[in-house]
Amino acid sequence: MLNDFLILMKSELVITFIIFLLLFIKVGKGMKNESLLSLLQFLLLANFIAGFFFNETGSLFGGLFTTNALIAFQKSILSLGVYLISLLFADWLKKSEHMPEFFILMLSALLGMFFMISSGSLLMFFLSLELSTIPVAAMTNFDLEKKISSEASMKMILSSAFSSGILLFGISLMYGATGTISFAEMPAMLDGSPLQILAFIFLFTAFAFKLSIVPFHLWTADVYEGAPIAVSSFLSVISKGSIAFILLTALYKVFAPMHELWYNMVVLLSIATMIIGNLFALRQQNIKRFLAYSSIAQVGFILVGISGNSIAGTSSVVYFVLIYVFSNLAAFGVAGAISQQTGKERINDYKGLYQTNPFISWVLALALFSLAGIPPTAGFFGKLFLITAGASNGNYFFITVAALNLIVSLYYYLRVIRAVFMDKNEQPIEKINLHPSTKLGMIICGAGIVLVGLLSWVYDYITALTM
Amino acid sequence: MNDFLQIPMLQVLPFGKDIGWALLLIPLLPLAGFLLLGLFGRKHIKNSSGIIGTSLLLVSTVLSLYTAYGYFFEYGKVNGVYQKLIPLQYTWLQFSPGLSIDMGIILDPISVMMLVVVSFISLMVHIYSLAYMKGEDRFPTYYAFLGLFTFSMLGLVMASNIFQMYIFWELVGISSFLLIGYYYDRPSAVAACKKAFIVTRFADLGFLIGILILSFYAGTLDFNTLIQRLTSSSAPEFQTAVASSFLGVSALTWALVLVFIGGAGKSAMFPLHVWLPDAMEGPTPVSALIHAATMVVAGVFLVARLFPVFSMSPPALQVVSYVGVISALFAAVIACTQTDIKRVLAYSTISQIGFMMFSLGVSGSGGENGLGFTASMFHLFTHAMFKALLFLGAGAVIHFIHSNEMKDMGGLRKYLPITHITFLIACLAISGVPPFAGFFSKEEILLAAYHHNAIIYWIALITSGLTAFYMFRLYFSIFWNKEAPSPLERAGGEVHGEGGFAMMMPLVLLAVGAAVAGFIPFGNFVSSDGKLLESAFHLQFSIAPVALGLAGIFAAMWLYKKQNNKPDAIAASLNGFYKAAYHKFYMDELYLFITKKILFNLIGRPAAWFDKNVVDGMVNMTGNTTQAISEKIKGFQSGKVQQYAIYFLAGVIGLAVLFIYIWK
Amino acid sequence: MMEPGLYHLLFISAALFFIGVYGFFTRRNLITMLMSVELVLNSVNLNFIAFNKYLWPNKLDGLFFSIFVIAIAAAEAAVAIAIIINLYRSHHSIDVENAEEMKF
Amino acid sequence: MNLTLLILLPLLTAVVILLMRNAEQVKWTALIGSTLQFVLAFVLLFAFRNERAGGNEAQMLFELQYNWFPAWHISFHLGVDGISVAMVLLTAFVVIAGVLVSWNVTKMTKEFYFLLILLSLGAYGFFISLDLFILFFFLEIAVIPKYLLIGIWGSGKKEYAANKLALMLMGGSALVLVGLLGVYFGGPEKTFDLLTLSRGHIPVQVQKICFPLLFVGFGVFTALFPFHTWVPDGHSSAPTAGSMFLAGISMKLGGYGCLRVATYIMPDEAKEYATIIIVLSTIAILYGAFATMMQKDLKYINAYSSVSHCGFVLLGIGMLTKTAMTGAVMQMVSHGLMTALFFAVIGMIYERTHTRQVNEMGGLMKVMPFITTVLFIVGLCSLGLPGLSGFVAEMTVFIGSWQHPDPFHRIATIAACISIVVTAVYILRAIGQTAMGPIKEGYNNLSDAKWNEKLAAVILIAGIIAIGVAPFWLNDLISPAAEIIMHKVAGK
Amino acid sequence: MSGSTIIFYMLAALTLVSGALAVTTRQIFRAAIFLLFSLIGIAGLYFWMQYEFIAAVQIVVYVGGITVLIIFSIFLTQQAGELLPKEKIGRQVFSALAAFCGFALTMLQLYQHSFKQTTDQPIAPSVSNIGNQMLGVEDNGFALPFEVVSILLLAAMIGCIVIALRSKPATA
Repeated sequence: MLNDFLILMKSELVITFIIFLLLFIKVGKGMKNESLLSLLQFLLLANFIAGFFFNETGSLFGGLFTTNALIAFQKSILSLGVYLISLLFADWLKKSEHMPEFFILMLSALLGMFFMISSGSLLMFFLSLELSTIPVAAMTNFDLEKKISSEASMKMILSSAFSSGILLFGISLMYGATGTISFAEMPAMLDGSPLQILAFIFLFTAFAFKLSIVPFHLWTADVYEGAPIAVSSFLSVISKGSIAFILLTALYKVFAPMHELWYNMVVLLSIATMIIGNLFALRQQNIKRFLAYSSIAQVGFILVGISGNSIAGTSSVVYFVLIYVFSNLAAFGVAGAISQQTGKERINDYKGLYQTNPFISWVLALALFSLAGIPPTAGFFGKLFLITAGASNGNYFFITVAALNLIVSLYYYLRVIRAVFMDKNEQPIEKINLHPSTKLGMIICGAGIVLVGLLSWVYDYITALTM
Repeated sequence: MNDFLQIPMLQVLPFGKDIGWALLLIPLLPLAGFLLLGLFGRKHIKNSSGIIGTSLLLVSTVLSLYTAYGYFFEYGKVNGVYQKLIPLQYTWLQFSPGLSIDMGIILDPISVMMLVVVSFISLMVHIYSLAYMKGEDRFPTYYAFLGLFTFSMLGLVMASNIFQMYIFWELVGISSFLLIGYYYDRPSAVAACKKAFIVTRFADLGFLIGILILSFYAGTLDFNTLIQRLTSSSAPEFQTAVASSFLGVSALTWALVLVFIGGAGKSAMFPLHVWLPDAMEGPTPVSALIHAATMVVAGVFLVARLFPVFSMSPPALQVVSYVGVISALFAAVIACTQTDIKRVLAYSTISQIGFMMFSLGVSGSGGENGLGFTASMFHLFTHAMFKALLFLGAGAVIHFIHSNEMKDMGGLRKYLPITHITFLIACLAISGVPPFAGFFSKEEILLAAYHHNAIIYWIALITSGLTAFYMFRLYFSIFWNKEAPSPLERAGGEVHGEGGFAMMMPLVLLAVGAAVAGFIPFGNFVSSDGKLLESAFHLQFSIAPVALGLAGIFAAMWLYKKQNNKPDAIAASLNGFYKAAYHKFYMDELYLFITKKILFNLIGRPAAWFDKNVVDGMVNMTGNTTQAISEKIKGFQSGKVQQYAIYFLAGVIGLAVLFIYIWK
Repeated sequence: MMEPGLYHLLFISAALFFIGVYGFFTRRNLITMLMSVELVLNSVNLNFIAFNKYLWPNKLDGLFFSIFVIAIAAAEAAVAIAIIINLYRSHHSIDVENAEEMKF
Repeated sequence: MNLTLLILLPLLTAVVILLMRNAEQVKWTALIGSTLQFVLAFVLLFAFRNERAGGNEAQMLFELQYNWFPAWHISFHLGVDGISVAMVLLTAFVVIAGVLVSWNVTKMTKEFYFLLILLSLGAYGFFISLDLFILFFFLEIAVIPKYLLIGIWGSGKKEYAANKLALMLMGGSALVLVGLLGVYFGGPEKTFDLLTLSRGHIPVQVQKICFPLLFVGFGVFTALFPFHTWVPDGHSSAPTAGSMFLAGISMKLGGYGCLRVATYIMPDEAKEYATIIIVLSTIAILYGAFATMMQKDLKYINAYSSVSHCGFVLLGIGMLTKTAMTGAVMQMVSHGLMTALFFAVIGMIYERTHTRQVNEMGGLMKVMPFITTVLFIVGLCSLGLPGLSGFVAEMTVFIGSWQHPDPFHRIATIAACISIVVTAVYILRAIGQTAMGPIKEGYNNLSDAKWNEKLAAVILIAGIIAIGVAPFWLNDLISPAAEIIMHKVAGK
Repeated sequence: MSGSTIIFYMLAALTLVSGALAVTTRQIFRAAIFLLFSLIGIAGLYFWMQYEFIAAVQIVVYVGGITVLIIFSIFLTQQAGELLPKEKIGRQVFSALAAFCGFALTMLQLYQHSFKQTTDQPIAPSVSNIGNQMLGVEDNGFALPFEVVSILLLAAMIGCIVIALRSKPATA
């Protein structure tokens, strides 16, 4: 039992351990930010690596917690994301007064996500969802001096409270209609009655809210813009990824009997999400806001993959999230580095960036190309597999819409590329001094963007896990 | 790896005498000249380039004569019939089994005859140009182009495959373009060369489509097979070609008429003749070569080459004969009014080619009926001599006087004696005065026309009278008329002679040709069926044409021998007609109208506009619409968290209603 | 009147839920918005307990769920209030319409 | 002959370029790299012919296959037939010439050459891949370098043009993507493998949807009317080498795709849609030609004429006869070489005169005989002069097109034929105004071509003449491959 | 009509009326008090259903905790007696409409649904049962959620501290 407990919950335990370690450090003498950061980076890396060992299938606490190799891998992806965040935003973190608290909150949120991915009942799901949200809402306010940071934080907490209300209402109806909150027992009780549909929709919108699916996405851009970039990137990558993972479980396993319903819904929302995300991204000037909308559009693509309802769907989504971690974090990393040193966040400020900062320009370009799905970057493969998975239903209209949206998205990614590489600027952003670990983070991201796609065994590995 | 480097072996057909390689040298030597002078001429061998080109061509000419001798007198005739021999042939481009473009050499009476004409005239022009073009900046280029032209023309006449002919046909066109545009810094030359190329290109379109039709029905591009299949009325190919029709005209006729359009373009038949007078912008020897003796008769040659097929389609032949005769008359009328001596010659060329053309048109196939064919070829041969001579003579005049205009000339017989004599011979020849060459060939043509079609005969007769008139108008205007101004005044102290040996030798040689070529028993060699054709000479028949010719000459003498105002008076009395003829019956204006107003304004401009505004506009509109929508819907992101929540709930309710009630 | 039962409780809960939602939509004061959320959460709890009691009394899932919801509500309220106070410090107002800097 | 070399060599070159320190090193690396490509392409040609001569009748030679994404049945499957070899050769020609004419690029030299080489990588990969997925992969690889080339090194409305190009091409490839997925899921078995797909039979209702998607998608690349509008802007704004690659290689990707993918694996609908294809391509041919007539800018002239010429490619494909198809491929090769050369010449002229407006030039023959000679040659090739490649290709298309006896095909063919006259008109106008006529003031001291420009021109002219004078080797290369496609179309 | 029924309706009325007033009154303190009443009404309903434990928790956490927290924050942020700004009438109508639609839709589904029911032996919601399950790790044990919530509370606390106790810039 104890062995099981230690092995099956190892990731959660490691994270809890780090949280408490941080607490002790904070409460105790404290450490210099710089060395604490290095320590944390090391620990997070260790956590990431540890994620690949001793992955067994099993469940604990009477089915409330389940895990298997795929879930472990999903957790590894999230750990990787957090590790990269700790690298990329080293500058900002180092200067932050509240770095230990930041990490405590971030790791709590991560822990919440771990529990969420592993959850075996709606209760666990709900609790871990909140665990992964509330600390982030607090983190959003970590730029304490900035008005927009508070505003973002307020919008986030109120929106998410509202969505929690909706979610809970849905759960309660679902509970009433099925008599269970356990994932394992639920499918048997689903009969597709209108009340269940209603409950499902209430429930689903909570996912939709977290994933920023249109029309539940409206908080996203404001929050991303106001939050510190580290938090925005956490929200856009890790939060999203974890929800996508649990959504896969929820739709494919728990709500499998309602497949037809959710398929239509996913298709509808996916189209709306891609289109609206793209349309809004077109006219953004602030890079963070821009990335927010782009991430909304990306979610539309994730939904395309999800609509596949197959093993391929799962593996494509996981694969895409992995790529998305690299790509989006690289983009946020560049935006963060620039914003940290110059305070410039507008795309127009990026004009002529290539003249002064070729390295980060290339990183940004790679990231954006990957987001746009341009080969040979991994994003190409990610998107393609999502679309392929989605195409398995033979819904040509849907696939065509998705493919055409790729063009629109390309347009605005190219806008940034154009500013960076082509436009002239009298006063381009001066040379940015990158923190070594930021640079390391960017290199890792860049390598990830290039290699994850070309090395097909990554995808094979994920497929093997999915089987 | 070896097989790649090997050109597919030349297929040398079993043939009594292996002259294949020698034959191959005939066109390849001028080509070698072109490459040599074109690539290295400007830098390394500038001064000797003329000599190089000329000597290469000399070899070529000797080989041609050798071939002609061999063909006509040694091996060409089997059982009294001249054979079509194909000593060389290899597959150049295989489309499908049976349908391929082959590069080959065909030897038959007309190709051998043309071989001689082309190489000989070309050699004359080469030699002549040594002096005439001396000192030109682009002297090597000139010879390179001449080489290219000769190569193309030789390739054309020896073509064994209709597509091969088309290929060389185009090459001839382009070399003509290059030569006309030789003085590229003169806007008029540029315009002329463009015009020449485009008009002939337009005609070639017909040729091409004609080839396509023929190839489809005959299933081959090879001349021999094609003719074989389309002339035997029992062959299935022939039957389908005749049976299938479009707009009530059989496919065969369509094909032939289209091919003829190609020929008419190159041969400057009405109404595609407009390029030829302008083409006189080229150097004069070039005009002699291309626009008198060789290239322009390519159309005639084409019809002759396909004559067996043409003879299967009377409508096509009718078209040929009427176009020919109309061109002959039309050009002759214009020639009477022109004042630029080269233009007069140009129109005269059109007129003479019209003779050849209608002669073909009125001919039948085989035996006595084939008189028109023989006559046409004969006239082609003689015309090459005297027209080249006329042009070269005109060149000498222009060389001397530095002007093309008649009004600048007069009385030159004193200064240019040799030119004068040779020019006179040529004029007599073209006017059909016995015993010069033109007399014989023209008589045969008129005879053929007489037997076949009265209208054509009478028009031809009148035209031949006109020919004599305008030629002598030219002759008298140049060499007699007013007294020549002192050459010292004209050339600013520098006196040109007649141009020396290089210029005079060709004149003399050609004059000899123009004088005696008529005595060649042409029917012995060239006839529509390869058999011997005895051309009977009917004295009584010759009376009318000769008389008319002499009348023309005397009229010209009366009007132009001395300077007087009779011509002006006549011109004034003919007012409108004269003006129209002087303006070439406004053909150029018509073309200009078609191209500028219709082609450019009604098609080109709308196409460009459509592209810029509609097609491009659609693309831009897509982009702009997207942007506009994006701008329109920005209000949803109002920044108000409560509104977000309302949309949230609305989304929930909307989805619920949709999936519970509507989309079950 | 009818004997009160499941449906009555569901009615109360649903009504309370949408009253809370209405409040959330219309209240401009951030704290009152928060209060509306509390109403929403309470209505949910009521649902859970009612279902648990009338339909599925064999297990205590509903009960436990509502206990945890209460705990979450507390945590959420705490963080929300902290954020609101912080916002008040920077904006000197807790009117939601004064915090609309980021939009479009 | 290992086909991966064709991909690895450009890749290696690109990497080495990135490591170089100064512009000189970069240039020489690129030149050496492209020369090696050139050599490699010829080695491929010889090896191919040797194999064929040795009696190897396999459809594709030098096949190799690695499993790439087994979950999606994607394999890195390479192989060549005659058509691919021809296209590889074309690419090699254009690449080396493009590298040479760009010798004077001073702005961001390293990036410039890097992108050029990357483009060539995409093209090679595209032409030799036998798996539709990697084909698509390489198709898209080639888009972004173009965007950057135009956007950074271009001139005029470069941003607009670059955007338009990238978006339209991506739009095309989006359609291709959907079509490919339709084939994948709707086909007899789930596979992207071209040969497997061609052996099986794709249900007609799938073809009905996928064929137009694929054809139009690829058609955008090859300027299918009315999706050609990126061509004029893109070409005219691109730097010289960019235009050369764009017109010389990139537009061929589409034609190749239409033929190899759309027509080959979906022959039933190819027949159904042939009418539309023919109509559209005939319109493109004529309309492109007439629109060219009104252009004043040399690059626009060539760009619109490319629309017209690429129409022949599609016409040849749409005619569905072996000869026409052979002609289409020949036209791709020929037009690739010719248009690359044309752009190279325009670039050379522009570098000296600083204008591309034909009416601002005149008499350039006097000061730059070499360049104008090249201009003549390329112009003549464009208007289909025998002895140069354009003639051979167009005539093959005509002959092939004419093999249908019905009036519709006939009329289309005749209409296409008309373009040769219009082509003559605009080409001669352009040449007449630039090279001929009295020389304009200020142009008297311009210099003629330098070694690199001469070399580039000579290489391309060699290709043009090699095809024009001896088309049989190209024909021998292409027509067996076209025959296989036609067999499939004929349902044998 | 039994006493229990009367009590039920009274509690229901208390809950809904004070809930409604809590979201409409323009005096913020009154709103808080009405909220309090509403919450108490819900606690009463729990009692009425004989779920005493949860009723107790409700009173302790909500009435004793959250409402107090809210009132404190009102003190911190609001001048007493100040009226809340008026909401826009359009927004009100629209919100009411949306809420009513949602309500109608929900009620429609609820009433049309024929709920299934368990036939198993009920478990009494007694404190001992609750306690056992709360810390149980086997089936029906809620130890894990309990831990999760505790971490959440910890994190929330830390978050609150950082945000609410923000130090003035540049002070140690």
